[in-house]
Amino acid sequence: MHEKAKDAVASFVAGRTSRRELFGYGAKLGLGAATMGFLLNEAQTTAQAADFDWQYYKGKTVNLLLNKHPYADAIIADLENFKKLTGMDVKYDVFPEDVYFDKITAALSSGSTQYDAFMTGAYQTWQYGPAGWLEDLNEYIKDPKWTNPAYAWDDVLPNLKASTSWSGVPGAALGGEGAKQWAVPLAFELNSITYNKRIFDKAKVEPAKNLPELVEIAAKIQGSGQNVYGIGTRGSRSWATIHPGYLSAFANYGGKDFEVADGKLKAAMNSAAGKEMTALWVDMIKSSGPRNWSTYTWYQVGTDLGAGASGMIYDADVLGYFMNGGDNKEAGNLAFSAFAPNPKGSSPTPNVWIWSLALNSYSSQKGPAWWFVQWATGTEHGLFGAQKMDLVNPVRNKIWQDETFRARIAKSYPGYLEQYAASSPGSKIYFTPQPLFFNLTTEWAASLQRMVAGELPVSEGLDELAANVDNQLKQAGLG
Amino acid sequence: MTRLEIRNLSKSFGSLRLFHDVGFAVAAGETLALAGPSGGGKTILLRLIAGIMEPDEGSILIDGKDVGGVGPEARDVGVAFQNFALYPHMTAFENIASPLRARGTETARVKERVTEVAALLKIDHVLENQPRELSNGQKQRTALARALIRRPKVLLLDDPLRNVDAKLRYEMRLELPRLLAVADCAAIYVTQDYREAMGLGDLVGILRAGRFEQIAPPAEIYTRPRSVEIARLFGDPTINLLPCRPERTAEGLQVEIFGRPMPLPLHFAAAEGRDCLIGVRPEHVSVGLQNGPGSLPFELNAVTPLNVRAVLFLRDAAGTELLATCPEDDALAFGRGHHRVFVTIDTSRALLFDRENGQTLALPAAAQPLAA
Amino acid sequence: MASKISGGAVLRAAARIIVLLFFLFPIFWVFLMSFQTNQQILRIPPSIFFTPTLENYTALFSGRLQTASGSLDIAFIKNLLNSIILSSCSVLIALILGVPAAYAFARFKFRLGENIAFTLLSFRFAPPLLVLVPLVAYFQMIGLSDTYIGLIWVYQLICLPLILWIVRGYFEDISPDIEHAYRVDGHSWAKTFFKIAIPLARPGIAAAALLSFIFAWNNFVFALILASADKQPVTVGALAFVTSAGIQYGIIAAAIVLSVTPTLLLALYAQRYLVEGLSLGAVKG
Amino acid sequence: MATATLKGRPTLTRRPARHRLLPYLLSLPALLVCIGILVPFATAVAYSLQRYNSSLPYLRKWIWWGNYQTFLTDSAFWNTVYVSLSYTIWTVGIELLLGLAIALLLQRTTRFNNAAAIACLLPLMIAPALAALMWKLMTNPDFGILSYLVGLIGLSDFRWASSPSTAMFTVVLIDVWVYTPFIMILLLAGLRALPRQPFEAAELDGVPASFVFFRITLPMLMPYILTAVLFRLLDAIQQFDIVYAMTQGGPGDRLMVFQVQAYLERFQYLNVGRSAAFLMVLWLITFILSNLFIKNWLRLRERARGAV
Repeated sequence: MHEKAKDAVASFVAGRTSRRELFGYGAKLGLGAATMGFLLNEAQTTAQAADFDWQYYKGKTVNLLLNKHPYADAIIADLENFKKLTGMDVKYDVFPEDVYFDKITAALSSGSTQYDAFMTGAYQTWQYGPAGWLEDLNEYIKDPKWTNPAYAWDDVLPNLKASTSWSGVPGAALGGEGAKQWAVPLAFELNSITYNKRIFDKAKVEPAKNLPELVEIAAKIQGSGQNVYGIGTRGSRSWATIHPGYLSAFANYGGKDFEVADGKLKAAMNSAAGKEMTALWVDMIKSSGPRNWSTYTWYQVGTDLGAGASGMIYDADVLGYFMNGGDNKEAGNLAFSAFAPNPKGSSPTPNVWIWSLALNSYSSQKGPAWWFVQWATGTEHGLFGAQKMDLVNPVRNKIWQDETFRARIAKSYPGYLEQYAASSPGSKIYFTPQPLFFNLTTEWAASLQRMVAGELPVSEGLDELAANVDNQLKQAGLG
Repeated sequence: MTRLEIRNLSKSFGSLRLFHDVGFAVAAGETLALAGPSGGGKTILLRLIAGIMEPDEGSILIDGKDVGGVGPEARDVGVAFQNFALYPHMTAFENIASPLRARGTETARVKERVTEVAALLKIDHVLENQPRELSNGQKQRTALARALIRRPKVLLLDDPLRNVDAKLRYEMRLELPRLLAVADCAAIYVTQDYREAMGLGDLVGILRAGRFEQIAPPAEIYTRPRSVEIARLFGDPTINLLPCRPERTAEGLQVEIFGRPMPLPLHFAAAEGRDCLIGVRPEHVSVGLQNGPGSLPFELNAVTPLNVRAVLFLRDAAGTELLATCPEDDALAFGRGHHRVFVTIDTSRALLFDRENGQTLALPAAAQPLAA
Repeated sequence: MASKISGGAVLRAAARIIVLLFFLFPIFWVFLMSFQTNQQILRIPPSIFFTPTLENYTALFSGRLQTASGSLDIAFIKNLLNSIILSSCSVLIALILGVPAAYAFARFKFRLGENIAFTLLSFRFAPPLLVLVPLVAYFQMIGLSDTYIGLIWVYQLICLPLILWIVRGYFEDISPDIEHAYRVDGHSWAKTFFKIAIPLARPGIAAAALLSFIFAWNNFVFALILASADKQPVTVGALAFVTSAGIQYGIIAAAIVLSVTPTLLLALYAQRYLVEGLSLGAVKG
Repeated sequence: MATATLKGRPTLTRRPARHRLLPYLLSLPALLVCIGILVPFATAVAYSLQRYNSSLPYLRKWIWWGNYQTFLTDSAFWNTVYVSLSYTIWTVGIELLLGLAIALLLQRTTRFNNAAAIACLLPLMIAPALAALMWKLMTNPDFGILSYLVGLIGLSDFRWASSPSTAMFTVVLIDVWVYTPFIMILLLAGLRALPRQPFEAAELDGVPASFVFFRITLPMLMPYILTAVLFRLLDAIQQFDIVYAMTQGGPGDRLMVFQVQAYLERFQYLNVGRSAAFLMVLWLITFILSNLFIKNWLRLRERARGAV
């Protein structure tokens, strides 16, 4: 019937608009109070029905913006099921990651209604959320009118749920008081070591137990005459260089990015622990990293590993996972190892990257969009992705316990499950959430590049970085 | 009947005033030769008449109708441009046919006319060529043919012989009057060559410093120039100009040149007591080997034959130079020069100019002013 | 004497070879790469001996690529089509708008004429990002976002000034008397413009069109920000070959080769005008 | 018959309206189509006068010259100015010299030279964004052919764009590879359009070649050189594609040119105000440069064509 009116009614039923607003809106659409009343009754009846009505938005079309990624491939592969389930249609744009976030930024900042829902990382929500571009999904998840009871939000790993929610107050803890759920996790990656067994055997080395050892072993591989370099890590002038291996190790050494006091942030990268760890890291890149490290994104790190150009990587575990299959030269030779860099005997503290789904707050059809997000992050699609596609690592306990999935991983990716079991308890986001994340973290990467290039010593470099960061925080009114 | 009339025409570019308050009229079948130094606005005047430019002030009438604001396409004017302005992407035939095509003349008729005009101009053998395949002479004739083909009311020729070689120029100078006569239009012929102007124009106009200094038939321009400049420009060899001051004496009006008083006719009285230049055409200087009454001794420096006349270069004791002409046969008597001769000057046919502004002060009695 | 001349000639010939090597070797190398598999490309050290494969091209044309992490959809042919649509429409419109304007600037001295000409040229020199960022929002408002029309409009900023500048120069080189003669013959202004001015300026127009086609084709940042996946040209589309299953070097190479082809064909077609047409009105012809 | 002057009342003729309007009718459509761009331009100016970070909406306010004032003491800003200018000077300088040299080499109209000119044009037909990808492949330290080749001559550890000391060299090299053909083709067109007489005269007089080049060729070629340099200069100072694709401004801040900096500020840091201020400074530089060049160009052209 009147689709817009239906939307508006549903929104009222969900308690998100007042009755006056609803009827005002109906009048705008040219509907009398009687018609609106009828629609309202119909909607409430539907919502109160015991079973969740997947067909509620039948005939609608949801527009998605997706990153070119195996996770997106999994969604696309399973879309027919969603369409059948809901009677809705889905349209999507896929962009390569190099420009993906810039596309989102461009779309959201112009108030575009082009995309209803999109893939995002958790860090990005620290910008998009406070900017008012995202819906707080708590309002949907926690309301049975909007969310299927079978959705089982509690089944999602708690660290991930926390890592995707934030109050928007700079420096306030993730998932803390007043936190809004800016996005729901789709799948995630944590950072550990993936190594090439063939190369390791030839060089007669074992996976490292800590960072100083890692530096040594990387150098040994480099010098083993196999025409490979020791260890792959990202190095491009981007925030993405900091968040995988580097920050995992940094956190493991007890380093912190910021100190928070009285709602003000203060740079803390230049702590003694931070300097110690960074010095080792810089040495490692210098002696046994890729030669053009400063242009390396995860694509190069992965490609080198798969092509047998590097001995190992300290990066996302799923990157090793992706490289262990297909027609990659080293497929089948890769092995996985959890990693706790601090020799003083702590357990792993991998920083995580969470691909999530979020709702555009400018969207004119949030209902249908939420229907989609709910489905895509639900158990059913998760299982499909984990068993048949590469929706790894899954975000739900139930899927990790799924035998089919476990058997598949154990068979094709030896050591992966063990690595995961050791890594996951300590895995979460170790950054302090604040809206200048990308700005300041990119600066961190640039600073690291200069240290690796030998343009300035590590200690001085971190001090300079901290001063610079403090200055920017002050300018923005956060420091 | 007056075909083209220009009234009070003015045109300037920024602060540069090209001409001011210019007017003249040309009848059908008549040719006005426009001469004058380059940059004098001759080409601009043609453009104004053709409608390519619009004047600042004044009007242009063709057959009595003011064509101000009428586009060039509707003025019925033919133009032959100095640089030919042929259409490089069309054959000579199409170039010539263009004015007819514009009027929707039927194809058969176009062919007939083009062939006719091309034959007249002796370019019928190159009609299928593109302009770049034509010689300069052929280009020039093609441009002329294009201007003539429609038998326009007014024909404007912008120095059409400037870019062609000497031989062709000579030929065309003989041919053009015939062509213009056939065309039966009011023609304006712009040239920098004064002999060309004298030879081709029924009227010659001299445009200098934004004004017509004189518009008159060639003979009048020669015998009654409006200024010393015109006198100097028209005449080959150049007129002799000598500073003098006419005085009234007991013997009548006299002027002292070459240290000797010479009589002047009374109609020169207006110049009495003024600083003048006396202009004596070389043909009014007679040279002989014998001393006679009133003759002056001169050194004959050189004798140069010029067509059927010879030019004699003379110098007096003070070193003042004088040119004279005589029939070439007579000149044989003088050998190669460098000897003494005796000269008589016919001051009765001399011209007197104001030494300050070059205006003609008095004209020879023999030539009566022509009726306006 | 003779040996001295031939010495210079040898030197010049050598210089020509070096120049060609510098400009063509990278293209030659990429051309070779486009016939290699990723494994062959990643060999160390690189080698020019390999068994050629067409799989990169097959993947681009069929739109599917088998990778480590399953098959990958490739919209490259669609991107190529988008590039062709965007570039040729932009150049066409820029010609329709620009040639008359160039003619006006070349032939008439009119009030504000030079100002208008400079303003138009200055659009070419504004930093694209400066206007692009707010433009996204305005496009959103007026419904031009993610439309070919919107993109083609923005592409005018690349094409139009270039066409204006080059074609104007060319018009200035043509004697206006040729047009005057045609007018005097009795033809209307419009007929003169189409039958004389435009045909005579053809080399200039062709050269300007080719250059602006190249610049439109090569544009990256406009399309990056304004185009959805549906409308994006090859420059942005080629980024898609950097995938989670590794960087598809062979496909990238093949994509580069394919993306150059249309422009190259156009350039070969227009080559006789190219040099002749860029005379810029600088020297009296 | 005819008189010198016919006195009559002076009449004032005016160009009819359609004549006076014609140039406007011809040029205004182009202007109208483009003029719309001033709206986003004005918006960008307004942004540059605000403290405006999308992720800190509650801190947004007018600070007028604030963004510009911080530039004065901001080492990142001055680094950007320095990097942009040196990039511009290096690329345009080398491209001009090289383009001129090649144009001179190919000046004579022969079959080989014409084919070579088209062949040299090929790099221009590869989008800079793709060209950067290509060079990235070729300069890969492991399997890149160029790394291999420089390895053969003893530079086994040459790191191209990834080392601060050679990053500028690498992007300049790519820019030179892509854009020298543009300058070359313009100058070639210029050389071939030069009138013959002065050169023939000089040859007859036995004037030395260097004198001919510096006193005849170069001055006559000046309008072409200026056009080529103008277009290149303004494109080079606005460089984005190559640098962004190669290093995103790194290593460190070694290649942080204006548009890359502004792009990052806008699309990754959401710092709309600062990004706009960066671009406004860039715009000002290009505006002054283009004004300077066009004035000179017009003057030179007038001179080359002679008076009026």
